[in-house]
Amino acid sequence: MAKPFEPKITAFVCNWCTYAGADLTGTSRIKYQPNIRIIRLPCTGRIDFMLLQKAFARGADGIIVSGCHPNDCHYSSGNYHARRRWMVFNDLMEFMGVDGRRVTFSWVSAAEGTKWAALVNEVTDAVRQLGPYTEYQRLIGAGVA
Amino acid sequence: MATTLKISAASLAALFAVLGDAGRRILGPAEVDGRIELKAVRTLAEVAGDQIQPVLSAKETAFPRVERLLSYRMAPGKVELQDYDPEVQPTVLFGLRPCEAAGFNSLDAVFNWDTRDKFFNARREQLTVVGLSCTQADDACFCTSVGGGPGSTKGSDILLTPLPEGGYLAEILTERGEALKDLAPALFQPANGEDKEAMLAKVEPSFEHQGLAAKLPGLFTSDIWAEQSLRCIGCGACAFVCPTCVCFDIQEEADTKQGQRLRCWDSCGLRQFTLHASGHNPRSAQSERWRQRIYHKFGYFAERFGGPMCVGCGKCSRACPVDMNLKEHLTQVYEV
Amino acid sequence: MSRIGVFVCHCGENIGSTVDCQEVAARCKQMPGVVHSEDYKYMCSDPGQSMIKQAIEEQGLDGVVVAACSPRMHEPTFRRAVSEAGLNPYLCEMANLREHCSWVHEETDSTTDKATDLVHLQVEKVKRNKPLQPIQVPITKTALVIGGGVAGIQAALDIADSDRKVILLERSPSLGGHMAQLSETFPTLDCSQCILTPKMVEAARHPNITLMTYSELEHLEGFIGNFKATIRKRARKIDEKLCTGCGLCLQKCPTRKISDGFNEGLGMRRAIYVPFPQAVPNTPVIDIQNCSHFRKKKCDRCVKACPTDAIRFEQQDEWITVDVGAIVLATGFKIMRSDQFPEYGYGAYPDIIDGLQFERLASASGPTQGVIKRPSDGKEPETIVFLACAGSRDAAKGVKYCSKICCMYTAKHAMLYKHKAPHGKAYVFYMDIRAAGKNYDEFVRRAIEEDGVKYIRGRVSRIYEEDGKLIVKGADTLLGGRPVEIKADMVVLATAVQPNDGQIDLARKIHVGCDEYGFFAEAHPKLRPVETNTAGIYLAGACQSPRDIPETVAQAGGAAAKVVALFSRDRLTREPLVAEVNRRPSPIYSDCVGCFLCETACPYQAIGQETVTDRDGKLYKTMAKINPGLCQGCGTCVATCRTKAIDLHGYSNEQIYAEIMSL
Amino acid sequence: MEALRTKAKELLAQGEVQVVIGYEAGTAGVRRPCFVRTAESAIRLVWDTNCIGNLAGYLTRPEIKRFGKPAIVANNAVLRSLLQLVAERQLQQDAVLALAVAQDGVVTELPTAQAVEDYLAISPGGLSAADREKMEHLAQLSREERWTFWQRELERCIKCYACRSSCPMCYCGHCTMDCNRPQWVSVPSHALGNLEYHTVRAMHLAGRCVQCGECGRACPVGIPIHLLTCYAEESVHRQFGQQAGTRAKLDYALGAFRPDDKESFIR
Repeated sequence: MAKPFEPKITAFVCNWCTYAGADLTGTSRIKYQPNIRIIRLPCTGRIDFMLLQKAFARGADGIIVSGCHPNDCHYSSGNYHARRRWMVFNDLMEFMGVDGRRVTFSWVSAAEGTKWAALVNEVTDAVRQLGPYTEYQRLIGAGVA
Repeated sequence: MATTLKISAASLAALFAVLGDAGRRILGPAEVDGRIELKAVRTLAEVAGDQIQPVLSAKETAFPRVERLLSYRMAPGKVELQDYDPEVQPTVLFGLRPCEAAGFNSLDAVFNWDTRDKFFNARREQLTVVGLSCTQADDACFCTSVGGGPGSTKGSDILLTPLPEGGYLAEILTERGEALKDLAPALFQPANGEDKEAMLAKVEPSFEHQGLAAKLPGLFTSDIWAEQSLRCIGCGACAFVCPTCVCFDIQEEADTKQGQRLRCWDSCGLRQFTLHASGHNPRSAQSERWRQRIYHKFGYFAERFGGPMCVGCGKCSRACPVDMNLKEHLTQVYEV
Repeated sequence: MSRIGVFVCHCGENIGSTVDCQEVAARCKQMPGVVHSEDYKYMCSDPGQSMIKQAIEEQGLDGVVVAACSPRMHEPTFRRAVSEAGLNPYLCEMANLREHCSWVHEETDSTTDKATDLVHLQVEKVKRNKPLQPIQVPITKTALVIGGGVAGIQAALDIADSDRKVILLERSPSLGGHMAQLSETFPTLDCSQCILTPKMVEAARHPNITLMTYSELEHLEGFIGNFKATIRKRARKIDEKLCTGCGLCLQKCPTRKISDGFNEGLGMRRAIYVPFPQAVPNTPVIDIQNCSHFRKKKCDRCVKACPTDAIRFEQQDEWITVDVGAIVLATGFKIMRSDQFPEYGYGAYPDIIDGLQFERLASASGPTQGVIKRPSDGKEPETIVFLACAGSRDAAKGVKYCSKICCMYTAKHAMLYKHKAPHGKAYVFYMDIRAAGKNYDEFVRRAIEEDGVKYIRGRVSRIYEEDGKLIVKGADTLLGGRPVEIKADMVVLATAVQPNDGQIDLARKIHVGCDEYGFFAEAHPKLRPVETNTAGIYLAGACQSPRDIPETVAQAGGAAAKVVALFSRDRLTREPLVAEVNRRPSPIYSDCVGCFLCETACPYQAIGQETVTDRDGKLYKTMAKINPGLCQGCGTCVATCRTKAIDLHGYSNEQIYAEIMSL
Repeated sequence: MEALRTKAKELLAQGEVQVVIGYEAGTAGVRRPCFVRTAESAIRLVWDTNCIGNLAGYLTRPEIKRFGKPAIVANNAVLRSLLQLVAERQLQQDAVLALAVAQDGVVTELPTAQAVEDYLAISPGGLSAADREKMEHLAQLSREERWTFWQRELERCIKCYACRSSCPMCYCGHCTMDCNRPQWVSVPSHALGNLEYHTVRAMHLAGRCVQCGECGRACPVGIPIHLLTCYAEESVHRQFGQQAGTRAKLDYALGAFRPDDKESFIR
């Protein structure tokens, strides 16, 4: 029997809030599903939209992008710049027909270990429900003779 | 071996069905959303009639824009290589203009020059070119200046030429053409001295290509290249639509454990084409890249293979965003 | 080919119980570039660290991945260990198998699979790590203290006494802050001015302190050790050098009826004024909003009165730029005003006052010379109701926190009143009595037991006026919620302590964070309480959260100690995880095209410009240049840069790309 | 047209500019760029409704810069590009003399970026009605239909980079597409490479695109790629208010922020 589908979730998080928040989830021993792989960056300001694009190209079924709440950025405004970038990127993805349900943006602070666990579980469940992102994954290798 | 036959429109339509039954894929110029593209067709009716030619050339059928050459997998201490053999369906290229058909001669020359290119030939060997003579031409056309013509048989396995009374003159030019004809010999009739020229488009020669080639060595430092290329924006459209341009780039798409090697079209018009890793670029100005394009096509290639690497199809001129009309430019050079 | 070593830690049972560490180590051996992989019970222990060092030496490793706890925990430990073995510390990365894996997942194959992936990610990253050298920056050994209340004064004095220069900045015309307004201080009831004014004078006279009052920080750029502060010195319209502080001008000024801010609106001052008699400096200020000279273009009585010709109507604000190496924020607090309370009449009743107003009424130097009088009619009240927690711990008011000082000063207020009017009645409504501090609870007990202040546990639902009395309606929750009604002559609200006006703007100007209420955020609530997240900027006093005087003074000393410790070195060493604009051989020089779109995206103004000239000195190219001293390594510019000319050390494009590709 | 030729002739004769960038008659009625360097050859210049190409890309090309100070025959797209190039420090304030030609052929000399700004304030250009209609039509489709639409379009892309080469804002010497360490965007013109390329291009033009549509016109295979960059620009305009090519002072929406920027998708 084929193995049931398990989504591949890639997360891009900032070091100071969400990474620390995920640490707190661990310290608090709150359980969540193991599908997620976290890539640590200093700040959401560092998260180039090309990272997201590349994650899909590697077959991610879902992506989480998370950092400090507005006003809490360790670098004072990196997250505000990131927010604008996402506002445009999100809009453009929608226009190009990329499935917006596959990307979740969120703010998780260093104190929100519980929120992190809930977020990961919600996203994992939602993406499992959606199934593999075949629409995008079909592109991999397509157009090569 | 060339034999000249005739085929009626109805028989030609019937030939499509025969080809389909024989497992041949047929590619022909057809309309898609108002554009003429070379695409898979099943019937003659699908083939677009009143048109000069598609934007892209048919070279893609033998030299695709992106093709896999090999793949590999890495394990500790070793690399497993896997060769790739393209699987190609026998294909009939129907309705290629004589210029485009002639383009295959250039491609054949390059890909079999010092080494036989496995990938190109695997695809090329499956192609049968059924040319269709031109009954119209536009301001970009200059086949007659580069040794071709609206009814030229170069590169075609069969050349069809429309006749005033309907039907086509069918010149069976090669063994491949013969083999195609033999799938349904009854559809062809013997020719009866029809005038091939009757419906052919008139394309006045603008220059003479041997003369042009002879001029080039003396013009290397001429200002003409800078002057002509001023408006050139340095994209690769001309090379990519060209039926004879063969330059390619090798790309490696890999992750940490495996990868594949791809061959992709490239163009001497692009700045990065000659950019060295050091940052030095031997052809740093657009004028040098433009000159290279002309020298390669009409000088170096001609020296090596005896004729220009250009069929005068005018695709580059039509595709150019800034109207770099090649006929016009070559005429200028010729007249210097 | 890289030579990477992987070290998988069991962390006792912490990782080992849900992740098959041995299996992870075995799988890592299969990863391209990994030449050494082993697991151990406690990698951070001495033997664990020795294993790493030994492997580096024996195997000639050029990169190390320690798969253990969070890098936020032990990254410094392992980087040190690696450098002790002769490898650049930045060639070591950690895979977070504990907080991000073993502690959050059950023991299943997929947990071990995830652990392997997490290590793989770091293996691919570390292959692309570059050896980095710490950045050395010089230090300007002058401190800027913003705020001239007790916190700022104390911090300035402590720094100055360590023989370092200090610029003490105060936005009002005088030092002193809120403490100067207080009457007596708990729990000892010593006179606030008596203990504060000597410090004010000392600060003003200290040879190492440059006092700048009536001045504000306008702009800050730079970074730890190297700030450049632009200060706006507002025009007093007085030549400070000539003024002797004789006060003759004050007496002649005809504009008298201006509400006096120092007395919390309970008194009047003139258009030329000194906030209070003991002000430091004792130089007056002309209030141009109210001065007749400026309003009506006439009146020059002060000019005529001045014996030293010190009045300067034409004087303009000045902008002064100073170089400083460290900054102490001591900007204090404000209190919520009584007009914020609909249930207490929105400030309509003049005899409902706030705590600071009561301080002025009780102060011997206040508008009533220390006699408690009602603002409405000047009568001495016979019954006063004090309400603690007015606004504090009240989510509806946006103040969820405890203002901390109210329990104590309310007890003090009630006590002071009882001392002044022994036959008067004092009631205190409270939620809880929070009197944790040395001699604090004893103080409250004294108010209740010795001075007869009546404490009622409960909240006041409404206050309204009836027959010249304030009817206070509340409930006594200790008696089962029994309704209580008191006819009072005066009500004192212990209103919530809030961040000062303009604090968020200041935070933005100097790039420090604020909490949800607008108080400055400390770098760590427990371990770095006097530092901000911006290196070189420290905190003192109530600008961080509500504090009483002893705490404020202690924290000011702490902040001063941090500054002095910083100034004890000649150069500063910083983590080299900064962004850099790439260089290429000529004729390209850099991939930067000089569009400078990154410039405004940088939160630290770290991006400047650099010009490239050819051999003949002709301008060839203008491109961005990042000041490694200013850059804090957020990487916002990297994401903004279209040509990818900017990269971030430690989180480079190649590193992140490789991480994604490993998944 | 005569006014333009006269003006060009005069400017060149007096040495006020060394080159006039304009349009000349090309193959079969096409109007193509030309570079007039002598008063006598000003006769080559033409101006009519077919002069729709955006010539501003030439302002940053070394081959053209070499001639000296340029005047440029300017439609609105050229003017907006010029302002954006000044804002992005690719041109000096007064490095270019813009010759704005009105419908009736009247030529207005705009010697500085400020003059261009003032001129544009009166007659701003923008997205064409046809493009807006196409964009709105796409917006009304379902998400899946839009995906299919773009996949079908992008399938034809051969990565000739005519779009990039024709764009006046694509002046970067080293484009993201050319980055190979790491290779953020797949080079081959396969499905993934094409999607990545056009997404990156649109994102890089968000807040910078002057909506001239030149990329769409340049595309030899007829992909309406300008809709992508125009959409990204519209998105910036709608959400943050800035509009590329309207001010000579840099006001890059993605290099700025407001603490209260409103979005509805971040959890």
